[in-house]
Amino acid sequence: MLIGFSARWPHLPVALFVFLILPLAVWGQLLRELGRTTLAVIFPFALSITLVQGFFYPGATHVIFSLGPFALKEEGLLFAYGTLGKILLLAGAGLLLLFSTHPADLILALVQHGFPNALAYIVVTAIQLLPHMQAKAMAIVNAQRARGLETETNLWRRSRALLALVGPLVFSALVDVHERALALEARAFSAPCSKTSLKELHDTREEALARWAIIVLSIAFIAWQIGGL
Amino acid sequence: MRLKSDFTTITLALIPVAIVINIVVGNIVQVVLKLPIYLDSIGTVLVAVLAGPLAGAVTGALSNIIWGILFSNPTIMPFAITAFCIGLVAGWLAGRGILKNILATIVGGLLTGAVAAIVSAPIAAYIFGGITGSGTDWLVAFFQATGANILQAATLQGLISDPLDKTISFLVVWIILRGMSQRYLSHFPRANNVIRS
Amino acid sequence: MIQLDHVTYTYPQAKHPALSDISLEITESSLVAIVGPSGAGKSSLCALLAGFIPHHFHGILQGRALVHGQDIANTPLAELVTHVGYVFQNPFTQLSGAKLTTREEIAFGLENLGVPRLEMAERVDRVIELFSLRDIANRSPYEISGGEMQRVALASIFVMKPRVLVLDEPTAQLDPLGARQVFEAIRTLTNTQSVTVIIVEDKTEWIATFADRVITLHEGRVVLDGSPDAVLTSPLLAEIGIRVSHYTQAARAASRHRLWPSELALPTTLDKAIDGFKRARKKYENLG
Amino acid sequence: MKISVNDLHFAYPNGVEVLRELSFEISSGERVAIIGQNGAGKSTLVKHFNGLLKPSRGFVTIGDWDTQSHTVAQMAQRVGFLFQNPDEQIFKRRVFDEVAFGPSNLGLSPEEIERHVSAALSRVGLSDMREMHPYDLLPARRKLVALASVLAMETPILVLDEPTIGQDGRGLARLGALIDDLTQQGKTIITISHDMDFCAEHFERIMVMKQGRMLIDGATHDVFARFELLAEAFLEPPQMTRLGRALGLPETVTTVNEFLGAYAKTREPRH
Repeated sequence: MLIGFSARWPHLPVALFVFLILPLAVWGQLLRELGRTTLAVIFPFALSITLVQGFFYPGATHVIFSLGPFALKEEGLLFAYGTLGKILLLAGAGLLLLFSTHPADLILALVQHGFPNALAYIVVTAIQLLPHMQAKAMAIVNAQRARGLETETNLWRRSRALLALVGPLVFSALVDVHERALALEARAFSAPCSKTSLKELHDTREEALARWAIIVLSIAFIAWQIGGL
Repeated sequence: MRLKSDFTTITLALIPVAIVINIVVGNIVQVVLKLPIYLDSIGTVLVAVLAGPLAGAVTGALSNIIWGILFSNPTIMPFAITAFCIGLVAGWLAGRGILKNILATIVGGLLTGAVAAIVSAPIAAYIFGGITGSGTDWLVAFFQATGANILQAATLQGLISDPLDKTISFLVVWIILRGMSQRYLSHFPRANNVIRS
Repeated sequence: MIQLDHVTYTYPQAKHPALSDISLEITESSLVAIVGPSGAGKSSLCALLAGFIPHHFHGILQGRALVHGQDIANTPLAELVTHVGYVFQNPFTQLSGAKLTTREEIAFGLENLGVPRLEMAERVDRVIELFSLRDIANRSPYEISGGEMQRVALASIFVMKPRVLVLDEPTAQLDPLGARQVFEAIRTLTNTQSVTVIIVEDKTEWIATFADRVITLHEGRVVLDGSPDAVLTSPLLAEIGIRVSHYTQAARAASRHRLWPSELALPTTLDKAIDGFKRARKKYENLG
Repeated sequence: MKISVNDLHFAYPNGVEVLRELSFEISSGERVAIIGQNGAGKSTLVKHFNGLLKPSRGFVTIGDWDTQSHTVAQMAQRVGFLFQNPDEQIFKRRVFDEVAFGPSNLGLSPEEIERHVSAALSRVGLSDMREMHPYDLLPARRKLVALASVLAMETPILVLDEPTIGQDGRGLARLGALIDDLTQQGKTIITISHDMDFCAEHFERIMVMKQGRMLIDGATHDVFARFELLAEAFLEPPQMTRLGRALGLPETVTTVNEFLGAYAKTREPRH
């Protein structure tokens, strides 16, 4: 991914997506899921960037065709293509990681490689709490509507409704936080000893080697690109 | 930085909840109330105020990363840098006592918004070619048409939308913390940022 | 094992003490129920025994509170939790949040204490058996019923081998089935393990059947302390606003009309009520 | 104001059907308790009474209003709704303001609001706490604040979801008296409760739900007499009903007073 971004050749990100991400996705049997989500993610960008940069790229001169005062220009489209390639690569690589590894496993792996435990706690807890707080938010919306709060009228009244919805959510969240902190203490969360883990994650030598190889390669490529500027 | 004294158990319990508040409030505002703002940094500001700049920064950065993970949208992850800065600035401002009166709160919101815009612009310009894939992209087009380069256009676009959004966020946090019973606030490491003694 | 000596505690900024001059002794291996109207100080007493008072809630603590001879006020919370386990009313907020399966959730406390992996696995699995959680061991702790969640909470505290378990209204937010499951788990504990359970509970029928001792709090003071039969049938209960079972209410009214045998204590359970009313009938028939 | 439920079916967007073939009417001034296991569909059913949920099939009308054609905020003029968890609605800094939120949404004048709020607070026994912060009250009291905020809207119909949870003996007695009093004024009260003894003391009609269907719907005595059907829904009859049955009383009793009356009768000399 770093390679794709630092490259000056506009086709490289697309090439990387086609020849690296896609085969990996096929290998992991994730192609359909990956393809669909990637398209959903980059569609608004594609639309926006083609229109904005196609017509308004600063300093572009090669007009392809005109539409009243607006003109579609070649440099703009080329820039749009290059950027879209980068976004495609970013989305593709990110999603591939997401779909192939459970976020919690990823976090556990990071912790076992020296990331702070607290970070793992934060990320995994946030991921698990989201559906429940969404349900709570819905319950609050219901409770306030049942007390006569209109959420479907003009902009001014909807803005005023904001506090009636966000207030209870944050208040009750703070109360819960308080109780959860005590519950964590009751389970020795802040005990001053080094922690152990019930779950073991296996990381083979080959995987470790591959990871290092990728890091070294990326750094080398960036250095080469910067050096070549 | 007061690393040890800020990252207490209650701060650790608060951060994931604040991350979820960022996401859920963003959702309420856009889906239920259909308001033309984001308001996705209420939780970040809340943590920054109650537990200091670094805790706020961590909340902000992780929010974007987790949002990207949960909604399968890696393109918002680079803006974790912006969210990190929002947390830092909000925490620093709160330490200067800005959440103790409404005018200072508004100024704090405007300042934080300006910082957010300046930090976002290079990310938007370099990675995304200046656009965000949302409704404010026409502003970028407008600024480019009037002669700005991509970075300038992205900065100007941010300077229009971010300060407004952050000011409303600050105001909401101000009202909420003012309305919260002090009994529940006193356990947070930086409770003095809001409690008038 | 627990000794309170003239303990008085006032929350920060509160006008009145939450606990007033409480002196108590609780000995090894028993089930002690605490009852009282809302605001009587039940939760504060639990918080004190777990050390949340004074380590988390500051305020003013007077008198002496000992657990296993150690002064609660001078012992760090991280050490106290290995003596006294605490289960909250709301099963949801006490999940750690950081674990993806029930089994890992139960292990969370042991991980924090740095227990070696093999020993940890063994202890966790034993507790899973004890609380009959095997079916849900590999499920997400967030996707099980309230009653199951509360049993997981109980298991994840018990696995840390505390000698005292403090349960603050563990069934208040559960439906009848969930409450029954939790009660059964508590019975398993008191029957088979040497652990003292201190439970705040308002379901008198259950207390009457299983508690060894009932302590009644009112306005921060201990007003009654004794056997379930003696405490739960006291006329004081209704006066201070505690729920009284319909069995007791019916028998008390009946005794006013001499429809309840005068030599018999008022009933707190269905069986005792049946027995008493049957005897009263027989007595009447003999007279008639 | 009459509630009519006609061939109500409800399914979530994912297709899971949670309510099936429900048809009944509740007249003005009735006291109805809905009981059943968690997941039986009780909450889903009552959410149809104020339009929070709309039927997938069939219809629900409140007086002359079809819930389908009115917003929840409009329905709030007719149906007051107490949710289980008060923390999911409280957001004001004073008890008074919290209770006034509903009435002010209904567009009442400041004088009317003051009158409604004061009356509601005195009904739940919180008159001297109107200036306090709701979060400085005990949870049981916060629940009463939520109840007051529903009462203050003075709707003809009240839905109370698990009102007894967390209430002590005194709170329970107050709640019971309040329900009796409100029915005197002709209000319709619908409750969801796991507390059978409470239902027996204060409700005249019981609906038993199981897996989205109505298992039994009838007068309190008739419903609690059916031990086998209740067991099928994992429910236990009230304490007095069980005692009466065990002592072989000829009629079904549900409350302490009924039990005493029936028991005394069996002891009258037989002629």
